[in-house]
Amino acid sequence: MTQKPGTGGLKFNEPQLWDKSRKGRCAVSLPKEDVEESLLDDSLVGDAPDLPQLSELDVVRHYTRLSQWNFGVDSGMYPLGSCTMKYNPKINEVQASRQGFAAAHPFSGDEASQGALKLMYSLEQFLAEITGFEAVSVQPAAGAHGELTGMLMIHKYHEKKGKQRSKIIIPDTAHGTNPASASLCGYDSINVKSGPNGILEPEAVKAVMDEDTAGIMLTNPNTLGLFENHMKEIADIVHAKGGLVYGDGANMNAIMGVVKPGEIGIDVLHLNLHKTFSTPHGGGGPGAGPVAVNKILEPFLPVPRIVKEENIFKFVSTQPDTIGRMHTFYGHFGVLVRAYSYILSLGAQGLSNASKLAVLNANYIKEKLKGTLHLPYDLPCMHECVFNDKIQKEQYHITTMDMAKRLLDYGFHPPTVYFPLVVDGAFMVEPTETESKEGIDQFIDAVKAIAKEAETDPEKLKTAPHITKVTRLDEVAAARKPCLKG
Amino acid sequence: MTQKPGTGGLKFNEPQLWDKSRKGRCAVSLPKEDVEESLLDDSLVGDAPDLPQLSELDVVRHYTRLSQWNFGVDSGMYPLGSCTMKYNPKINEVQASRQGFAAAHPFSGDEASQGALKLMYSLEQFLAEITGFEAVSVQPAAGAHGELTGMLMIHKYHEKKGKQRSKIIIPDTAHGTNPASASLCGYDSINVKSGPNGILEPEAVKAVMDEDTAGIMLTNPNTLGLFENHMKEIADIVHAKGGLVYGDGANMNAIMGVVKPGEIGIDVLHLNLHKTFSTPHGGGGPGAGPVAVNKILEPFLPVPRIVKEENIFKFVSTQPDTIGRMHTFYGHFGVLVRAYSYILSLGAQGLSNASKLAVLNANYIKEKLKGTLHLPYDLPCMHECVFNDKIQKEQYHITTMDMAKRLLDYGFHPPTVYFPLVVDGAFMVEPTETESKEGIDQFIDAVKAIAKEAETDPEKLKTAPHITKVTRLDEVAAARKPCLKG
Amino acid sequence: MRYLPHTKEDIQSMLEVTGHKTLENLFDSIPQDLKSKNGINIPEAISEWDLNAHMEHLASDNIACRDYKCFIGAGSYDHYIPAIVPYLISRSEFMTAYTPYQPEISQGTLQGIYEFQTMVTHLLGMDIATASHYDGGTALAEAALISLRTHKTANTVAVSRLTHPSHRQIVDTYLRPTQFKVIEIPCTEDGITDLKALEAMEDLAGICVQSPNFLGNIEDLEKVRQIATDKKAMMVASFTEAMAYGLLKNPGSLGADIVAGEGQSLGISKSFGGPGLGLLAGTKKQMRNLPGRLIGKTTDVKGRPGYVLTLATREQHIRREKASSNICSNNGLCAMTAGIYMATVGKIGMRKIAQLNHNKAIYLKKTLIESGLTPAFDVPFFNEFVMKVPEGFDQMRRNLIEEQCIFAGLDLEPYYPELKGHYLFCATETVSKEDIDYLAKEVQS
Amino acid sequence: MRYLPHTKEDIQSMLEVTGHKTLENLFDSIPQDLKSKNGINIPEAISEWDLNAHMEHLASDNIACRDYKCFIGAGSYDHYIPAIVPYLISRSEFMTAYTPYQPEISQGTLQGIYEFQTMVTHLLGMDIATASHYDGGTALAEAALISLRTHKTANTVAVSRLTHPSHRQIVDTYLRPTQFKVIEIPCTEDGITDLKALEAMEDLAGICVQSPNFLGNIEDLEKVRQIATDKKAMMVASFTEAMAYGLLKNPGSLGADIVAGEGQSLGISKSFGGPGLGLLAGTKKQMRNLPGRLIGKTTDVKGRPGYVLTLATREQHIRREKASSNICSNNGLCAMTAGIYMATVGKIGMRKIAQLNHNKAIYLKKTLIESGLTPAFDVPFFNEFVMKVPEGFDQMRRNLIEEQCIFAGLDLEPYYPELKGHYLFCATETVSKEDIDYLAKEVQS
Ligand SMILES: Cc1ncc(COP(=O)(O)O)c(C=O)c1O
Ligand SMILES: Cc1ncc(COP(=O)(O)O)c(C=O)c1O
Repeated sequence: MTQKPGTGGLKFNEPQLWDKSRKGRCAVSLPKEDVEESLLDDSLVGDAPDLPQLSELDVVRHYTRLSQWNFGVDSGMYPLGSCTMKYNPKINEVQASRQGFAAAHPFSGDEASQGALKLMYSLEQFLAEITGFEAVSVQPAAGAHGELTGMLMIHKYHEKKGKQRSKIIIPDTAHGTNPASASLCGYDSINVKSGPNGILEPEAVKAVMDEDTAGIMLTNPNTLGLFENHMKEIADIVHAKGGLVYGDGANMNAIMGVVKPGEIGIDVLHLNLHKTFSTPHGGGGPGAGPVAVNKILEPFLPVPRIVKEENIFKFVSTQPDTIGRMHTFYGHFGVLVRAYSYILSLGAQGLSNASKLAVLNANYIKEKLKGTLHLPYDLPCMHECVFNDKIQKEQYHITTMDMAKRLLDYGFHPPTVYFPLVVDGAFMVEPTETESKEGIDQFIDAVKAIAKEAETDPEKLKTAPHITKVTRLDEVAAARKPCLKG
Repeated sequence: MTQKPGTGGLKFNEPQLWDKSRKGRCAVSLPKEDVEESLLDDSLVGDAPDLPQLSELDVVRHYTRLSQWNFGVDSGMYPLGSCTMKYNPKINEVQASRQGFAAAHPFSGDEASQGALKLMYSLEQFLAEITGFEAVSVQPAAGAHGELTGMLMIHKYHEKKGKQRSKIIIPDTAHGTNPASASLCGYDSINVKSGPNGILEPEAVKAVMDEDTAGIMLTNPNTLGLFENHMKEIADIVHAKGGLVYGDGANMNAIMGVVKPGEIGIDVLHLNLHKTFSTPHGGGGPGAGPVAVNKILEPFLPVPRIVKEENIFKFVSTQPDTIGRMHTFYGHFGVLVRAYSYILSLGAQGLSNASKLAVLNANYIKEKLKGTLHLPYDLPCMHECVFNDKIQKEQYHITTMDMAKRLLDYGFHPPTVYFPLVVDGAFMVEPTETESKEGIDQFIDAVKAIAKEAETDPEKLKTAPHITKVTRLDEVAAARKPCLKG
Repeated sequence: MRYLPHTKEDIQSMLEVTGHKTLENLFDSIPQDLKSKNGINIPEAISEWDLNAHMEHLASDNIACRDYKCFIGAGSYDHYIPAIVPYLISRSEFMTAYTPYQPEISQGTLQGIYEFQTMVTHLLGMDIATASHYDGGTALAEAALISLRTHKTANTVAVSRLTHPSHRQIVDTYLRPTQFKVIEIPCTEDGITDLKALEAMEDLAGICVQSPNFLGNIEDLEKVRQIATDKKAMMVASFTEAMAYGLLKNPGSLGADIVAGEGQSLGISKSFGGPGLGLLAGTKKQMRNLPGRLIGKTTDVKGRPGYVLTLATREQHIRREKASSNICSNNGLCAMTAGIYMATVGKIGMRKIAQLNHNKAIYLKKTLIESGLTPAFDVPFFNEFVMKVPEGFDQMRRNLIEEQCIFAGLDLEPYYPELKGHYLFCATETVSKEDIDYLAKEVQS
Repeated sequence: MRYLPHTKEDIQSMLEVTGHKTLENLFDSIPQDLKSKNGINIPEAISEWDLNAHMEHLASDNIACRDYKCFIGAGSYDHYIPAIVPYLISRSEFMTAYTPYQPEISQGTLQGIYEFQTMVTHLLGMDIATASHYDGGTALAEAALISLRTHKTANTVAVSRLTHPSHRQIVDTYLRPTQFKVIEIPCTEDGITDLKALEAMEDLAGICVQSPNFLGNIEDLEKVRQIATDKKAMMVASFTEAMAYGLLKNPGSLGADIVAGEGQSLGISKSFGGPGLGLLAGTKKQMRNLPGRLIGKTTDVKGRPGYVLTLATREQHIRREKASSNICSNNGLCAMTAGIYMATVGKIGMRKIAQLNHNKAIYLKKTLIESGLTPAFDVPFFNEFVMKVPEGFDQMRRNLIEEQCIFAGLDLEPYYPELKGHYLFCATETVSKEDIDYLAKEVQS
């Protein structure tokens, strides 16, 4: 194969902060005391919190070394399925850190915050236009938070209709957050199986949809990377029974400029700005999960909403049917700034090119690897493709986990593994559009080389990874005797 | 020993830029063309320079990976003798990048540049006060550039006196830049040996100093980390014959608040702001090498100089005796901003504490390691101490180089090796004041462990380093068949 | 486009492999009637340089673009952020990583968050802290849900009226679709929670009290603990100003079962209210009830220490509809930021800065009284307090903002109609005596 | 002090090891009369926060603190710097490393500079480029010295009068103490170097011509080459605007033996003139004459490719007084910055941006003519040119700076008395048509 990116090199051990701590050190420069000290009553005062005591260089080295143990998109290809690990443009960080944004106090008042309000207002317009919906709220703090927001709206909608419902239809390909979000609204999840070719059959939905069912939660493209072709019929079935259609838009990166979810029967959709719109994941967040809705659901959007009155932007919270507030202030503004900058940088053309190339990359990988790994659903895919370990497991007792860990030695972040649940031993590859053909070819070569190793040297895979700072960790012990603090 | 910092981990291979290049890629966003194109005559136009063609992510990954192959002060202890690798405060980077400084055009004119002028003027005052001199110019771009500036002033001084001289006295402990700088002024270097205890004997100087000798170049503390106790007598001897004393102040970090070079007979001194005053070395520069002078030499300082006239700061270039200009503009302003910030952050007390602790750290290491490594000059040292490989070489054929390379596996940057030349197999340790006792103890343990290995497993040292991304490189081949571009 | 690496040649050769003529053909499998006939109508792509100009223009429409003096807290606090904090957090290995699903190459995030969890337990005096939640309000809602889910019989949670208004609204939003109820604990004349009224309440699963409360006043959590014990209800302590626990007795030491609050004060910029940092901590007993991610320490097969995501069986990706919460992505990078901040200020700095906040607030209150404002309450506070203002104050305040970028307190009427003419003031270490004296002078005139 | 890690206990236990009572005792070996009796009289230490306030105050005393329009070049050019350049260069592994003396742990710096060397050879059309020098002026002085040292007989170097005035001064400064002489090549009415006069000169070791020259005009380097060959002198081409070679024939293709110039335009901020980037390149023949560091490609003992500092036998730390120069630290980080910049703009961007500079300059000249200024010369230029201005221009210019932060050209009189009333104008990609039209309007009125 072409030279693999992964190799070994010098890293640094680094103890826990408190092992470095020495009484009397302080890495912060204390502001001057220009007013006299005022003591609170002893009964109220506690001991100083037992935080580590370090010099500034101690802190800098600690986190510099820690960072060097991490793998990010800037380190290498990160084809984590369903997570859209695309390049996070640095210029967007510059925007978010402008004093006018970073230093803005959320209670500065509308007059003093026109820039922030205008940005959020415009972003809501952009997202509505991209998804084909009537209105958007950028308040939800993450995808799952957007799901909850959307389900709360559906719940409020039925309540308003006069009769609450008890169930929600969720296909087996759904992300775990879907049923979890539905549960928070008190809905029982009715699990429906996707059809033989990985997408939902209208019949399956018809079979379960009834007047006590609030609606359906659909992900389109779904988590197999397949487009739900029966979207419209399914929506009709659900609507016919008075239900609503929730769309999980986490996979929007596949279809920008091609499909507008708002035009195909979906009533409410959430987006993951930290996926499709390039904001960094930050090792687990913060993200942002705006919700887009059609006319029917608009009255239920969370408050405050942003309105424009002769070029003045205002927060308004008086909508009578709103589900209420989802975030202490207005959502993850700093994340919104990045997504807004991204959209301005790409424009309509750039966004749809991004989707096209994301889909091209995924299909290219699918074609190149389908001989090597088993491909449960051999259909044209969208932004990601899902293989599994059928071949390797049956023939060499090598699992998806073994191959994933071995990929680390080759210098790649592994794909998403064991999700979606409908595919056992799933190996879910989402390259994203920002990976170049050479990079992808390197990845393909790596997977092929690993498949070879499964034949010739299975032990090498079972004991992988070999060159990472630590190797496989004992997760069972971690869960059995949890040690959650030092 | 306590756990050593060095360990192995995942790194990434990265090809050369042009191997990643693909025709048609461009990682920059091109400004809009709002005026019509105007073509130059073909006879003047060349081909577009053959630079690599990459996407933005290609560039980001390339340099991110490269950076991960490097070792910096933020990675770990960097006891490189004579280089004062102390912590480089991040806050100083913030200051240098303020728009008012970073975007300032050097020809904006004095009125529009009062902030920059005031900063340089104040820094010159601070440095004069710290070193005990009459005046300072911050124009020189590095230590060696400061040396040249100083030697040019000495040269001009003699010229003005009416009789130029042909020689300059330089002790064997001097840094290579000293004789090289003297040569640029046409002076022949007269090499004098330092005495049995590593410092210069007045007799040795007396023996060579004559009316044809321009003066002497002294480093104090010298490169053995020893203070030149006979400084004054030596200066008197040189002055008596009409010579001048050049002081190499690269080691000023040892004596701030204790000794002022301007008070002990030195006529001109250069400082390394990228050593004593904490500005980052940047993998080889840029630094800054201000020169400080006494009354006698002040008229010869390079132009422009900065003067203050009723609270207005001005550049003035009319000094009749100036040696002229040393830098296209005013020196490395961005570096000066950092040094100025450092001085304000420490104040007088902080600076002298820094020196005291730097000396404490060096003496501590000297005491702890003198049994393990041979210590040619067992005297109280200043900011650094110089060992060598006498013991290991005689007993196990292990050289300073072998030990230095092995230190890499332990996670430390090696000390300066094979300098100063007066100590063969020199192993020159300068911990600096920003290293904590624990860190230093770790280093001491590492050296001891390596000394043990020299006995028990010499091969391990001869073939070191073992866990770095590359191991010993063929420098002979590199020099014999130079390949200086790709 | 500089983010898209594909050259014409790349696209051609890749299409040949996938067997498509054009990029559009990649979408042939999608039924025509599902495809959009309408393009995306948004502004054309702009260059990096035009983006900078546009964004700076927008930013300058916020007063914050100028150095302003902030005498407002109310859930978002103006604290100094040491330069090393943004410098370190911007390292791309932290910034561009996903949730640490592959621990072998995520030890940086994992150890960093593990250390964060540990420092939070020390700050709050609790046994366990989660790897973060979205913000203080959503964390409180989760806490309320825990108390309700775990209680055998009761289905009501009592929330103090002096809990941050937004937090109370979020709790309402989260609970509306459930069978659970929220009742409000009223407050006294003194600006603290009316614990007598609380004592009179029946069948409570949880009691949620914020201290310092929204009016800045310090609540008697010890008493709350007693009442909670008597009523067999879970005690949930919340807060919006983490800095307070540099000085005050922490809620853990006062017996809280769960603590939920906002960590923005720990090195995170105000950023118009988000992203902040939801802190959620509990006693050992609550370990399996806590929502969201937890990092645990373990060893690798070679016995080397390492860290992993653990107790995932609580979470949605395993438990799905039975999960303790739906949270997936949290505010990890903000947690890492808070970790760096706490490591930087350390034990000494945290105490000194907290004390300084209190000193400044006391001084601010004193000077405001001298310049004609009346204190609304006379109970201990940390760095926020309420003042009754004279006629015309509001106009003067507006002028101060427009002309001098000084934010002189927050009008409480929208949140507490009964407090018409009252303003909530805050002073942190970032306001100098000079600033305070200046404000007082302005207020006087 | 937060940079000093030593606790009281640390100091005590360390002093016990070194056998000293106090820290002061560490200096007992220094004779009393060499110690200073005077403390250091500078301001007291200030906190990070006061430093920020103080520095922002200083920075705001520079007009540059506001977004200003820069129609001045003259050796320091206002070009866009892509955000990834400062982001990447700020990685501490680059920033806080020393000169790569230990190649095994310096491959980042080494490959980066090796790539820089390579890109510089492509930009300038030369065989070899060094790892950087201090700036354009010091690089030119080194180039002049090379020509003088390597020439058998001649001891004079001719330098064009239209070389950057500072560069000429630096050459003078460097050469004064030597036995070498500098003579000036005069210039013609057309604002270019008088090559006729050059032809009349005898015994030249080197001929130094800058193109585009200080007046912005493009020199006939082909002709210079001929003359240099006739006179057996070394041809040294210099420049201050590296961007020009995105468009113009590079000096290598025109036969230069050595090229010396300023690389600030390649992604480095103006920063009041420094640090910039000295570029120095030569033909193969000059390899061992070039001063300063060179990075070479080689392999490690396992045959893996790697990079090292090489040909050190030219340098001071080996050759000492016989070294080709005294340079030790260079401007490495600026070289790395330029490398990142060149990799970012690439072949396409470099050409487009260069062309754009030319377009804007042509348009600026045209509009200035329309608004009443007179062009001084009528020869091809890149992005700088000279205009004769009417009475009162200087005052108007001063007002433009103070009131609108517009820098309308550089007065040439201080540098070329014969050009009294002439100004040097520059336009880069950062000035928009709008800016130019606005300036023209102002100039007209
Ligand atoms: C399909 C899908 N839906 C929802 C989510 C939840 O998004 P978040 O993690 O931002 O809460 C994800 C994220 O993994 C996802 O992949
Ligand atoms: C003693 C001494 N003098 C002079 C120098 C030269 O300084 P610079 O590298 O900044 O030119 C050095 C740097 O290594 C040095 O150690």
